[in-house]
Amino acid sequence: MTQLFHRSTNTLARVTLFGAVFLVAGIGWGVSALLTSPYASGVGVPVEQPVPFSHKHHVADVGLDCRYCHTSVERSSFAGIPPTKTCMNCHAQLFTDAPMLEPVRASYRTGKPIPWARVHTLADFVYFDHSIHVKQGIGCSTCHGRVDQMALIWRVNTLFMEWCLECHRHPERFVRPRSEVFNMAWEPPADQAVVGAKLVTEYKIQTQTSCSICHR
Amino acid sequence: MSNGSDTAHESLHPNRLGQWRSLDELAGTPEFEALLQREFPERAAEWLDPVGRRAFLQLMGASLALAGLTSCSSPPSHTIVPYAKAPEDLVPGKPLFYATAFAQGGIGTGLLVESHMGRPTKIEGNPQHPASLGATDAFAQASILSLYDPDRSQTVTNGGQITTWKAFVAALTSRLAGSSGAGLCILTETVTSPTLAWQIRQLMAKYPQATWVQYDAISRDAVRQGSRLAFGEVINTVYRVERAEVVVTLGAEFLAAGPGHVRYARDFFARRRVEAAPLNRLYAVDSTPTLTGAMADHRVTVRQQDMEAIAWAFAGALGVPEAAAISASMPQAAWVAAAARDLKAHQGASLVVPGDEQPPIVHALAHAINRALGNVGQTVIYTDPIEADPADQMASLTALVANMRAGQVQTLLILGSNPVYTAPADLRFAEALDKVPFRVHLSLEADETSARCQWHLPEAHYLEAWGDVRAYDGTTTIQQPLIAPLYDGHSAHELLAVLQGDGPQDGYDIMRAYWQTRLSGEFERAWRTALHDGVVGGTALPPKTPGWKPSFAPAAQPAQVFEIIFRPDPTIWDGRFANNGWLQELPKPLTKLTWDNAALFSPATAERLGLQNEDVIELALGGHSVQAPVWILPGHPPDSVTVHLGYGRTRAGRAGSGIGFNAYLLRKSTALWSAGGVEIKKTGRALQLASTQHHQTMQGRNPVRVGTVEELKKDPHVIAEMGEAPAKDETLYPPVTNEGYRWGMAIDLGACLGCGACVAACQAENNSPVVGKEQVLLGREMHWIRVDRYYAGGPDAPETLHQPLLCQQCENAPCEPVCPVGATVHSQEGLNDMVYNRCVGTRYCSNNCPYKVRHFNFLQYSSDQPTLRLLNNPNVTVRSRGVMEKCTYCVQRINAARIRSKEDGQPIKDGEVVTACQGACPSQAIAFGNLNDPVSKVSKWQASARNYGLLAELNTRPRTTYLARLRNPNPELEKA
Amino acid sequence: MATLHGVMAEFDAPETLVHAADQAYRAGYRNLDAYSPFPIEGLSEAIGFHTNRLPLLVLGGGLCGAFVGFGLQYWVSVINYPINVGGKPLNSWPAFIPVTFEVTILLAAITAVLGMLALNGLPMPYHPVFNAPRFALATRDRFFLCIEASDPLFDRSTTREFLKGLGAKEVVDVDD
Amino acid sequence: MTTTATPEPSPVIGPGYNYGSITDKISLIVLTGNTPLSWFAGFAVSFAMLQLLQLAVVWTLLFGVGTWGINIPVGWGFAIVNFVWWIGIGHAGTLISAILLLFRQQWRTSINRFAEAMTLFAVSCAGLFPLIHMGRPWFGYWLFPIPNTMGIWPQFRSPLVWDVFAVSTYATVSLLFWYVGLIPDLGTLRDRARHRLTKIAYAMLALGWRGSARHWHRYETAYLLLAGLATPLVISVHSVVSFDFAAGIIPGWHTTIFPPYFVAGAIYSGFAMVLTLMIPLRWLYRLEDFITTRHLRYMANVMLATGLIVGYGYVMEAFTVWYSGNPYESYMLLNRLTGPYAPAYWALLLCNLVIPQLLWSDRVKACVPLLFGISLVVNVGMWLERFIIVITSLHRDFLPSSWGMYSPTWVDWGLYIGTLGLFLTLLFLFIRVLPMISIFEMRTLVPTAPAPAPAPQPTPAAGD
Repeated sequence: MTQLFHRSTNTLARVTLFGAVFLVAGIGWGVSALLTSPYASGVGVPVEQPVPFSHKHHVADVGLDCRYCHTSVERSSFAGIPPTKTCMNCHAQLFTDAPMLEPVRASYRTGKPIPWARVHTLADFVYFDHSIHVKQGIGCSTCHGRVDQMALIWRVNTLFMEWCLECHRHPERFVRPRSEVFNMAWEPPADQAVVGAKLVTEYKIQTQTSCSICHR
Repeated sequence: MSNGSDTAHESLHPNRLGQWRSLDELAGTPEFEALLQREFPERAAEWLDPVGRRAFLQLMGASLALAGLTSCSSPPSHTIVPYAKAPEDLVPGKPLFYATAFAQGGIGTGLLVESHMGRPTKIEGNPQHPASLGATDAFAQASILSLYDPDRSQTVTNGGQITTWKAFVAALTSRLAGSSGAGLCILTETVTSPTLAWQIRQLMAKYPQATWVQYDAISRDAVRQGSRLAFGEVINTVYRVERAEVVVTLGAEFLAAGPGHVRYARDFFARRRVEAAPLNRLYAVDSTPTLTGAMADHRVTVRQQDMEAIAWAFAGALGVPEAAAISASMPQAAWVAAAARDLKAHQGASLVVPGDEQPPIVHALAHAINRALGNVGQTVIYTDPIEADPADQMASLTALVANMRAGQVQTLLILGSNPVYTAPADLRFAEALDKVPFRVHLSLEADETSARCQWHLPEAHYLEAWGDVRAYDGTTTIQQPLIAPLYDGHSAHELLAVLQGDGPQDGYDIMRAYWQTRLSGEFERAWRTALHDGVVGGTALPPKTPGWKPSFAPAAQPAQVFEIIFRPDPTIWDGRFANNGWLQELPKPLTKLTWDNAALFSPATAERLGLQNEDVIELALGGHSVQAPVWILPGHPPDSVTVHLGYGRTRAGRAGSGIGFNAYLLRKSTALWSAGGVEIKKTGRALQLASTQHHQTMQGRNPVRVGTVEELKKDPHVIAEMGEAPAKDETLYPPVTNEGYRWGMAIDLGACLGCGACVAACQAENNSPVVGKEQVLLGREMHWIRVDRYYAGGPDAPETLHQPLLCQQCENAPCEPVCPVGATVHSQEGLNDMVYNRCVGTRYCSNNCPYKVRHFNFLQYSSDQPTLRLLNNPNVTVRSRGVMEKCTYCVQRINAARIRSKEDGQPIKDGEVVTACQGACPSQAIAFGNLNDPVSKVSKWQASARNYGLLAELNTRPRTTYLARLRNPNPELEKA
Repeated sequence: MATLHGVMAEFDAPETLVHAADQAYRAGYRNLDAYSPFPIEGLSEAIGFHTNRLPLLVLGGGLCGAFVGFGLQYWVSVINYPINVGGKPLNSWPAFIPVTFEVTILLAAITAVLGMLALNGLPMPYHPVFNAPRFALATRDRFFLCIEASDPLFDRSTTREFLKGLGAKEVVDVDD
Repeated sequence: MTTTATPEPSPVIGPGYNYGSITDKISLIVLTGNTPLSWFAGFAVSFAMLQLLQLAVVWTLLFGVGTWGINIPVGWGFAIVNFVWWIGIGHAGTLISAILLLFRQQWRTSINRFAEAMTLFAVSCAGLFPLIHMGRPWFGYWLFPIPNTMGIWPQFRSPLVWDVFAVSTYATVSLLFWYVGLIPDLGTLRDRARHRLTKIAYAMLALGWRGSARHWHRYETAYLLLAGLATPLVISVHSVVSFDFAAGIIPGWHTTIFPPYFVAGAIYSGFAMVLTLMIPLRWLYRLEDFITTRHLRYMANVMLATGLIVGYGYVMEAFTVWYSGNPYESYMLLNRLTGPYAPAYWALLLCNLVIPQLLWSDRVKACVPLLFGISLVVNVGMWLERFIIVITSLHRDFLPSSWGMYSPTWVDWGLYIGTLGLFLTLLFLFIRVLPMISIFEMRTLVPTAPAPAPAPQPTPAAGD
């Protein structure tokens, strides 16, 4: 009988078998990496807008409060996108001929709204309510990040369900005094564990992990 | 539901939002885009794209199968469009409520309509309106679907050619220029609208020779004639049911249909609870099964032609002078005597109610009996008629047809009604119509009548137009639009304004013009209050005491012939709702049929004639004949057949055309409600009927428990002992407790009429799809709440029992442990959550549900039809193919209330969360609330001796419990 | 000419092979192996192979499976996302038995197979014995005994003689 | 076990065979140059049926399970019936290989390889149904414990999750068991194949098997261990399948007797299927000497025994109903006996209970065509049993108002016939490219010649 294979095939065979394990593992890792990457979550990807509106300028420099534009954030599930009218309140006087603002003026003239690109969006079957979160001491920056430092807005959080659950399971880690809700610069104090727990009891916050809280 | 907006009466008025004129313009406007973008972010394009529109019932929607519910959120993909100039009163994401009214047969029921971002989405009753008190019927609930019906006519047409309103106005005005109205006729439905009547009177002044004819297919002529026989004038009768301790109905369906039935049901059943002793007692004489009769403590069935004799017998027994000579000799004599004795024993607190479809003489006798019993002023209130002109409609229609045939009608304006389809066959209305040179038809759909008229004008739906209407007691409501007309529609008011020429042309201005002088106090305030409250104060008609001028006498006994009985269809009425999928698929309360009407026979008669269910027979009467499928209905009188009007439409739309048979073809102008001598021939064919319930008896397992007052008095445990429920502590598991709220529901079977308002309300609130006849035949209907109907006792005189069945929210839910992905689990407040987006569709939960209240999207049922999407409740996920769904106690309402309560730091009050079914229920048979609160209504109900859990022996521990049906029989008759 | 792997004797009956292997072992040969078309009672003992660690490995695999199986379910249902399912306790251990059992079996079985292959040094597509001309018959009806050159007592000629003496049909050199 | 103490009329292998001839005869079926026409014919038919499966599956995925006959209340239809039926058939293989091995039943040798292959194919047919019967099959992976961004996991109390684990474990272990059994034979094929490519193909699969004594030793240990593991596994799998029903509360499902009676039923149908396939094959490939009438008789005995256990199951169901006096249970039985699906129930009793009683007679067992017929009947009967369990229990449960009927559509039938096609196609491919009988184990059955006299002690001095 003649040998079918060369001596080296022994090593080859074992290497292949052994390698297969790592190959499978590698693929699995790759897929999960992709699914959690900015490509899927949009985290850290600045979104172009029809008008180069800078939150940084309006919040940090001008010092506008979030609620000046997002009027219904305390009353409704929907924070509200300002009508062009709101822009014109100031820009009827300021930078009245800045070419950058032409789209805004045009919108005001024609009544055709500005089609802003949406940054934070959830699937149709997820029901999020801004008003109650704000009421219960969850600050804007907790979810939206330091908007006052973003020229263009991007997602700082994945908005994955597991991300929501973090806070719904441990509100004490994220809750802040109601007075600080709209404070962009707020950072959890060193003793957040203590303070948070106190606030949770004070604001009667429950850990809401029932499905129907967000899905119906 | 509280009226969410105090200052939002007219934010939708065209003058305030000028750009909201027609849909086409609207679709271009940023406001509307914004609105769409918010509710259907990625679907706006389809709205603007006309070819994107699909068939009403899209059963093979693979297109959407992979869309809809997916598993995770995606990066920013679409734009969001704000307002350029935001409307007042509108907080994005918060619904507003507007008061208006729904009219049927010209008689109104007050509503509060929920509106999301300018889209009316849900109808509730108006608690301040006497005919509603917060409840509605199925028609009102479903009427919102007609608003968005993609088959509604959308353009003015002339001879089939698309043209414009302007062109019509020009044509009409030129035609009538300088005319005295000779040959001009206006054909309307019953008019109670003060403004419309005012406009017509003005027209009559301008065109003295013009004529005005009213015609309703379901007319109340007999009622009016009856009161003429009794009083020599037309009198409107209002019942104070809550004062009646003994009620006798003569073929009356007064709890489930007709003027004020929603209110009557509430008042009647308020006296059916053990708490509210003494209970009232209901005797029913039925010539065809009625829901009212099904609730009776004692019910007899008589053939229609014997109804008069029964009425005389009652009259005789109760000393009505005109009936002194009468001695009852019919088989039911003993029964009548007993009932009569009971009535006598409750003089002034009793009530005899004749059915609207009964002959005038029965009405006259009822008046006489109530008078003899001293009920007038107590349980029976007489007022002036609510109709603007209480004419004899059939007579005037007959005259009109004669004139048309004689060529004396030159211009005919038909407002709303559909006479070509609904007019009695013997009038041959259609061919007479052809003789009229200038025919105009204003209607929601381009229907049978439109097809016979040169001019068809799209009518504005009542949710798009200004108007006013009176309720059963005269109370007037000003109807305000919730949305600008989707399809360039106009109201009857606006059409008449065109005839009038000068004066206001716009619905809003017409209304204000009429009411300007008629509202008490400073006009703007009064106007706003009237709009806000949904009732115009002080418009209820005052009681009056008409003179007693009887002009009737016993007639000869008619020969016994096989008779046919005509009735409006329980869900599509006279046919106007034929294209309304919700009402088509709403099971008819007694037959449980959907999508069809049938010829109803009693079991005995069917057997004698050798008829089976679904056999197709030919019904012939007076030279006309129709082919109809047979349905055997226990409790139907012998030797008669009942057919429901409203089916067999030819131009109703994609959902309503070509289904059922047209019973109008057998109807004679001289015999509107019943006729003798119908011939029945078998055809040998059969037609499958889509019934939602195939087994009518309880098979010895009493899901519906019934007890009499006496039994309950003797032994409070009698109900509980009808089944064996394991004790709470009989378990090896650690007990599950719900801190805070513990939601639960209780349903009073003694108060459930089986009308189906809850089903329609649930469908509207929860975006339930319509699946079509084929799917219903397969057993795939999607109603989250269904009303089971069982028969007990013999087939000819059975006891009819109704049981609404929705998710029982079991504490030991059998559906939950079997779900492999945890798509149905318990919430912290003890709800049996159903997570649509997690469901993979194994259907194991449904198999394991002993109540079978789960429903599965076997195909792509949810419609992607753009207008129908506007109807969706944005707070409830639209379910896609392959997903299980079920009742969640309207968890979206619970969540809204919880958020509200947390924001104002107040716990949710009892009655703050009202489920859709509970809110709609006319008889208040449903209680919902927090079981941790011992004083909540539901806790009290569940503590009642009548309380029991359905299939509790399975230890499912249902959160929804039932209160046993309560009977209050007359001991005298019970013995027999 | 490549180096020598050993000398191989061919027998035509299982009994003769066993006897020969036995003799060779008694004669002090240690690096030897026997080849047969089917397992033969006592052959491996004859060439002095007794120890077998496989069962222990499988036991280990099984235990590991049991732990992982139950651990996963406990963690998911009690620790990670505790939620009320049909009023059952969070740790519904009776309901966790089936999965635990299946995982146990799975890991044990996989260990058994992989362990066997690993200990046997398989896959090994190339092996010197395949150089023996008639070795193909080892998977049909012939029985071979091979004494390897690496054996201290190995001496090409004497070993050949020794094997012939055991009733071998034929003795050949096997190149490495 | 079921081996009766009757004197053996024939051995487990025909006379006159030696290691060589056995090897040649079996390996030649695979290595032959000219494939029998009958093989092509059979393969063509099966492949055609397989296309029907494709159509039905695509149709289902495109339009949804609504194209099936299922509804509310009957949420499960043919899909689950077929699933249970196929899984049941899949039980014969492991049972024969593992349990009979532990019981040292020599006669298993000539049928275990084939039965194991059959198991694999049956399980792959079965595995198809749980996947496509889902409303949204593209989320099927949610039933597996895969870490995900939703932070949620399968619900481990659900029998369906148990199924996932049981069936996938069963498939894996059966595959391993089958492959391990194949390795020495692959070696044989490698050494016997003439064409170089064929040689290399078999060589790679054989992993360089060379029949070393050490290898055999570990090999046998591993094989025995696998058998020891597979035995409880095979019992567990159909028990778990039975839990799908037993864990439900539906009358007709909620029964403690289900696990044993499902396992027995599985073996019953498994053996029936082995017979159904073996009888034509042994005739086709002239294997009467390896698969003797004794094999057939033993398999018949196993069928008879398990059939009786199943019958006992039916009787006990009825008894429990009567003894419990539960109205829902009583109605369930009444409905089976007299309801709209009664014909199916009576047919089931005829197929599974009455006809197999013929197997008491040795004459019947000796008559191969009759045996073949009976095995077919049992296959049908076992399918009907699952139909009865799934459909009649669901279509009338607790509330009369929710009762309904079930009738299959062409898609349902297409899936059933289609999986038969898949099964047969795989089977034909198997018998063409792999030895359908374990060669090396057959060799051990060769009656051993009296041991030859020990060869004379060699003396280093004396040479020849």
